[in-house]
Amino acid sequence: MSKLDLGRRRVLKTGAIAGAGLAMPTIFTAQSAAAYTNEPTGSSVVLGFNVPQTGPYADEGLDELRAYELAVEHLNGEGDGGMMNTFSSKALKGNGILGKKVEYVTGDTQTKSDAARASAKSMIEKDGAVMITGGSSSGVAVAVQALCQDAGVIFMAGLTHANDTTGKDKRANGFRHFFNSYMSGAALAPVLANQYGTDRNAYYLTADYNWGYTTEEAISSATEAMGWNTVQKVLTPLAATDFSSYIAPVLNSDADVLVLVHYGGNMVNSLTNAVQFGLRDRVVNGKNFEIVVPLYSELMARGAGKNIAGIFGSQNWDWKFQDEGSKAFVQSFGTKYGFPPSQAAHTCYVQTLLYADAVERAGTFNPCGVVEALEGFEFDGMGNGPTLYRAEDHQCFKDVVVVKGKENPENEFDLVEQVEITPVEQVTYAPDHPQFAGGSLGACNPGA
Amino acid sequence: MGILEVKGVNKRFGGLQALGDVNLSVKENTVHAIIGPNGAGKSTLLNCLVGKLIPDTGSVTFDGQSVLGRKPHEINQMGISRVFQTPEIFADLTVLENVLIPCFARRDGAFRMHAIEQVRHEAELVEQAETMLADVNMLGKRDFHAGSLSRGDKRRLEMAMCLVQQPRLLLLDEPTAGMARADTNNTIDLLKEIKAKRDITMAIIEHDMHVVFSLADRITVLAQGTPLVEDTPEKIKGHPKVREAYLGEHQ
Amino acid sequence: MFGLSKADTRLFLIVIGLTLFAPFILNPFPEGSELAQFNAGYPDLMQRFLIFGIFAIGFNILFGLTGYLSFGHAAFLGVGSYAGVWMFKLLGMNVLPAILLSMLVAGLFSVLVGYISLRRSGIYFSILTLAFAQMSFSLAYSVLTPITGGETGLQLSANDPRIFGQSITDAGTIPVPSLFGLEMRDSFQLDVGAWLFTFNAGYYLCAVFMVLAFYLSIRIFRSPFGMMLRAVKSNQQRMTYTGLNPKPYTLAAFVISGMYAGLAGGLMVAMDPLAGAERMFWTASGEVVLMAILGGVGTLIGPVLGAGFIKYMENIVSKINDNILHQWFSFLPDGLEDVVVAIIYPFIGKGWHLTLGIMFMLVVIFLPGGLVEGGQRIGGWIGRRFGKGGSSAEAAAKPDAKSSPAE
Amino acid sequence: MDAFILQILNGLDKGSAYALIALGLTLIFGTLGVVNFAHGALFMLGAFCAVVLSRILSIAHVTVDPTRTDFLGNPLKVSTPYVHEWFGPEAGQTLIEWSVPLAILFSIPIMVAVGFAMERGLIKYFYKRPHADQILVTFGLAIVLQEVIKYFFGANPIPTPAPDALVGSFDFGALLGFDPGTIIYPYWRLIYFMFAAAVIAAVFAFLQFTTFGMVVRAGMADRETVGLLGINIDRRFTIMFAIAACVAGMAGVMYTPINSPNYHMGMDFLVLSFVVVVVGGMGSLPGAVFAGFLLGVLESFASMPAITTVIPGINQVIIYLVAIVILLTRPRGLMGRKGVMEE
Repeated sequence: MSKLDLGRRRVLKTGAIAGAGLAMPTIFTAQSAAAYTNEPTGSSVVLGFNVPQTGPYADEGLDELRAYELAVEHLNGEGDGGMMNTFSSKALKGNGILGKKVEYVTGDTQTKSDAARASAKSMIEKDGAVMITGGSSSGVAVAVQALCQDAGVIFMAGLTHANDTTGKDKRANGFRHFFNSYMSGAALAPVLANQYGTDRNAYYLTADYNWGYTTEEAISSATEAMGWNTVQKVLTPLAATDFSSYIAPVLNSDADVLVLVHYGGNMVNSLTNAVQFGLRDRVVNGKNFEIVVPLYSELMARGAGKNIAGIFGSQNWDWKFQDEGSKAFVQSFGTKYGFPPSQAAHTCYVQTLLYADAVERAGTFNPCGVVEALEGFEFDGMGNGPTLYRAEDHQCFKDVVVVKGKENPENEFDLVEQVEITPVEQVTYAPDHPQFAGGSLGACNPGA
Repeated sequence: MGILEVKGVNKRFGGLQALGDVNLSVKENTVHAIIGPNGAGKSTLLNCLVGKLIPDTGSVTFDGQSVLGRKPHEINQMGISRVFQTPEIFADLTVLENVLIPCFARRDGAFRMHAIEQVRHEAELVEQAETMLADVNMLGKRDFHAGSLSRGDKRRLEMAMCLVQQPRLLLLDEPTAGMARADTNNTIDLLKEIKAKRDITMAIIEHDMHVVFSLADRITVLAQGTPLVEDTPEKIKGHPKVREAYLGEHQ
Repeated sequence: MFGLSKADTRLFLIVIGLTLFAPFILNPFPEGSELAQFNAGYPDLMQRFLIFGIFAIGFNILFGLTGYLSFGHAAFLGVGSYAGVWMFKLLGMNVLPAILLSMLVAGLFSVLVGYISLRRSGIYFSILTLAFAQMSFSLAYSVLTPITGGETGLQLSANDPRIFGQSITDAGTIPVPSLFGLEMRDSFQLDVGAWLFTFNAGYYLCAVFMVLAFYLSIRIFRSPFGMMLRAVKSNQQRMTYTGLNPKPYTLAAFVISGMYAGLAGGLMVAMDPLAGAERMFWTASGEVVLMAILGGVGTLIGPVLGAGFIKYMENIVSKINDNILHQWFSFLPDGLEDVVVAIIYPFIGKGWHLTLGIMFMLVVIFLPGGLVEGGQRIGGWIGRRFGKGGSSAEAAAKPDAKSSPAE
Repeated sequence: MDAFILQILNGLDKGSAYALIALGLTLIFGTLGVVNFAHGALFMLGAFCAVVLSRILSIAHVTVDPTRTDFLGNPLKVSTPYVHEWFGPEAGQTLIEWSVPLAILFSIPIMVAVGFAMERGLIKYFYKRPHADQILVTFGLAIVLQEVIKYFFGANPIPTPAPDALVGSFDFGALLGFDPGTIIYPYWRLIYFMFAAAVIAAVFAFLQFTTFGMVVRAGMADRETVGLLGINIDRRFTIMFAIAACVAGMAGVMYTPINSPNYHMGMDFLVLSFVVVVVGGMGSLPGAVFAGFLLGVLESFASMPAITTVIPGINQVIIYLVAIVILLTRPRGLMGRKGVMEE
């Protein structure tokens, strides 16, 4: 296992002061000393990887962490370089960022907004992190994004799918590469209409929190536009583990499609329960009953086992993509860890490279410079085809892939097959789209 | 007119008549014992006096005021203190604190939010409590944990806690139950001493004839929930009905 | 001094000293040294120590004195936080009104919950409080999203009215909480040789509240009211037959501790203006129970130590990753290094829960009185070993050694 | 009406899980006077017995198939479970499929051993300690157990399906004269309910009709007296603890096909099962069982769309609301005894 020398930064950072300081304590306010928060003064720069390490999303968090470690390796010129070789921007040279060696600190979000903020704060206040990234839920992403805005560091969101992250809760210092609820809806609806027909009655079971609300709205409005009818929307508690009492009423409705707006453990359980109740074998109104899961999580889908076979959903990325970027990333990730990466790992890896690249191009770690470099940035070679970081809301626009659970998986990582790639034009929306209204980016905040 | 008047009290538990038409009058400044075989309704009667139970019919007045419908702590504030069969004390507190609490209760009533004042600054009450402890020969143990005391000391402490309130009526619920003869005698002496030192009315519920006859001025015999006779100890001793209902069975 | 006994005054002065100099005490290791990982002297964690200390002190007034084990105390903290953020949104960014309203709202909520829950005792009481807290959490996370922000938490936005302040600063950012212009995040740093100490305005505001809260708690412990509360715990039957009504005493204790929780919630949002629903989840209520028990139930300083211990684990141990381990043990030969790291690895970083669980068990098995007992034992051992004079330095570093038990 | 029947079935099913966990909890409360926060962890350990057994049955030997490649382009490693080789692929596969029912047998000795070790090694030292200490130590133990499981099995749910023969659902609609397909219920959930009923009946019969049970019940009522009679109640309590652990463990095993087990499933159940026990009344076994089913059924009804549209969020809070109402109207829960855990 390769090692990264983490301790040196602090030695170098304070080494110069130490000599003078011994004789006479120097007192200064942090605000006036630096041009922006945590300006790296030594030969290294610290990034903060804030992922869930305990709680239900711990495995997803660990996969994100693996991707971050890989990205740091590549940035520092170790390993095979991964996507740096396929990335359309060639600013990165494998000598760290702006010549400074990349070091990192890790923290545990516990998938709680409070804990995530505490962890991010310690990275900023104690470890001098100049960028925070990670997370695997929208609640955490929004909370940490707001914190980074206040503190004056950049936030590169990890896995977050709710519209709010780049909608009503968007912030100038925050960026999201992952796709969102609206895109899932826009990508899925035509495919569903194509597969299942336009005369369908959909029943929604929705996780009773923000992500659930925005995703339900996105899917229902997109499918209704295709002619589907929404029979019922039922909110299910986050803490629910047994969904039988929510599935049973579906049997008594005239719905012929069940949309499970659930993620993670909720998704595993609700899907398993739905299949137990024989919904897949049902015929309603002369049509086969179908189940849809708008957002796939491969790690969790593994928990649902065979139940996911044939079920439609959307994904940000899948390791079986055959473009050069994806192949390079899967190769170096697989070589290092022995199994293919998840979409969470992918988005985190890409976000890290994008940040590093933006810093190189801006020539500074100053958040305002980075924001400027990322806004409107167009790139390719990162696994999703040509992609735009839109200036208006800091959301990446790229093709969205519609997948379905594989009928006969070859191994435990072979979960889904690609059904269709919805081109970026179809999933693009106006920045002031009603599903995203109500927020403003504000100005970039360099802190200090 | 006694300080405690019980008139026509009835109490049923389901089909069981626990108390049937109980009349009782406890004269001020006397020791009044209530005796009777097991199940005679002694405890039920006591619980009716202190507010734990409410009689179905009848009246209980203390010093001319009805106690019925009042909560135990209100009845205590009227001037009735109670000693339990097994000493009920604050086992986690020190001996001094045990006696201080009734001092506060007497001065401040059932509730007062004195969260900022300090206990040790209440010199007057502390002195009062210490005097009381000295009175029952426990001043030397003032800082002991009450829970660590011997059973006899616990009984003394409980008495001290009751007496420091200067109650007008002290109810004693089998104060010597389960005690060895020596302890029983000590308790009798303690009660005699207490009685000698102050004007106080006592109502004792007791099983032990020895205790009753050493202390009581008047005795009421309860049988099957009804008072059988009420008289002086001397007369009770020879009363045929009593022998039949109580003493006969007791041999 | 301060109307306290000599021992209490000494304890109080030690607590003042520790909070005042915490930025030094918590940063014992020079910047850049291998052990700097264990430094806890950065503003966020120091604030958390104090805030959760306040929370635990308040909880201890209820649990430690009356014995009523509330399993839903986090609800008051959460409600207080929401009230605080709403003050920021509606009125302005001054922290004082927010903190005061937090206490008030938490107090009112605890009157309601306490009035109902205190009709029962023992585990029935615990479950009633748990039920109220869980309902608060569930509703705040879902149905009440318009008021609470739901999953993402209630946060400030540029569109808030802020009648007595600006909605948005001239620089285009959302204003930050401040005390009459002194921003809570303002810090100044002191470089002394290799050491770097951070003094944060928000921390010292918390410190003021914490010292006041601790002082009030000493006063309550030593007051007739405190004695009555211990009487409630000891023997309610005797209490009623002594002419005292336990109900208002317990309710008062419940509300006081609810307001402490509200104060903690208010300070939390004053330091970081976002209120998440998770802080009302049952695990958060359980955490404060654990803090109190771990530190020493019914002791003055115990809950603060318990709070500090758990927060330290959560924030410091969880951040140690395998790279850091490798670096620590890099002096060992390669093979041995890997073995050592492999042994320690499960207990740090993502395994911090495991360490926490083990620590809970060890403390409760070997130190029935909690950390305070541990401190007393160490203090006693040192006292025996080195005689009386030698213990003062150690005692200053270990405040628990000096703590006096409740009685 | 059909919806109503379905929700009763669902409620009974949820109730079975609650009742089984609560039964063990209340046994431990009642007999040992211990607040066991690790009881949920025992349920989780049981579930992982099923996972472990299926892993054991799936132990495979690995061969390299040079004709195929894995995702990195290296030769594919193919693993064949030994049971396939020993019993032939079909019988072997069936054996693996049946790992959950088999795990019942597998889990009994394990859970008894775990319960025994827990009681002898830890819990017995806490009989005389305050409830607060019991909470702290058992909570600590619960964390340790679940972190150990997480260390070996990860945080994600692990699919443990029921045997193919038991997958599918039963159509009550046709049986009861409703439209077919309106009241269908999964076989495994029916099995779970019947299993729970059988276990509950067995525990009750054991306590009711054996001398052992009689002594334990007497011990629950008055521990000291029984101790004075010279009966070694401690040893019996150890056995009771092992039984409680075993009940929780078997409940966990049987639960795995309903929801894929993960390391924190015990904690998810812990709070609810405490509520169930307390609503049922401390120290009352029938109370715990009855409250389990009652809350299960009410929870199911509260999640019907007809009700959630009228009172939004009622499905989130119904259990707690009911708990509050019951505890306020019945001071000691449904069937609690006076003085148990009231201090």
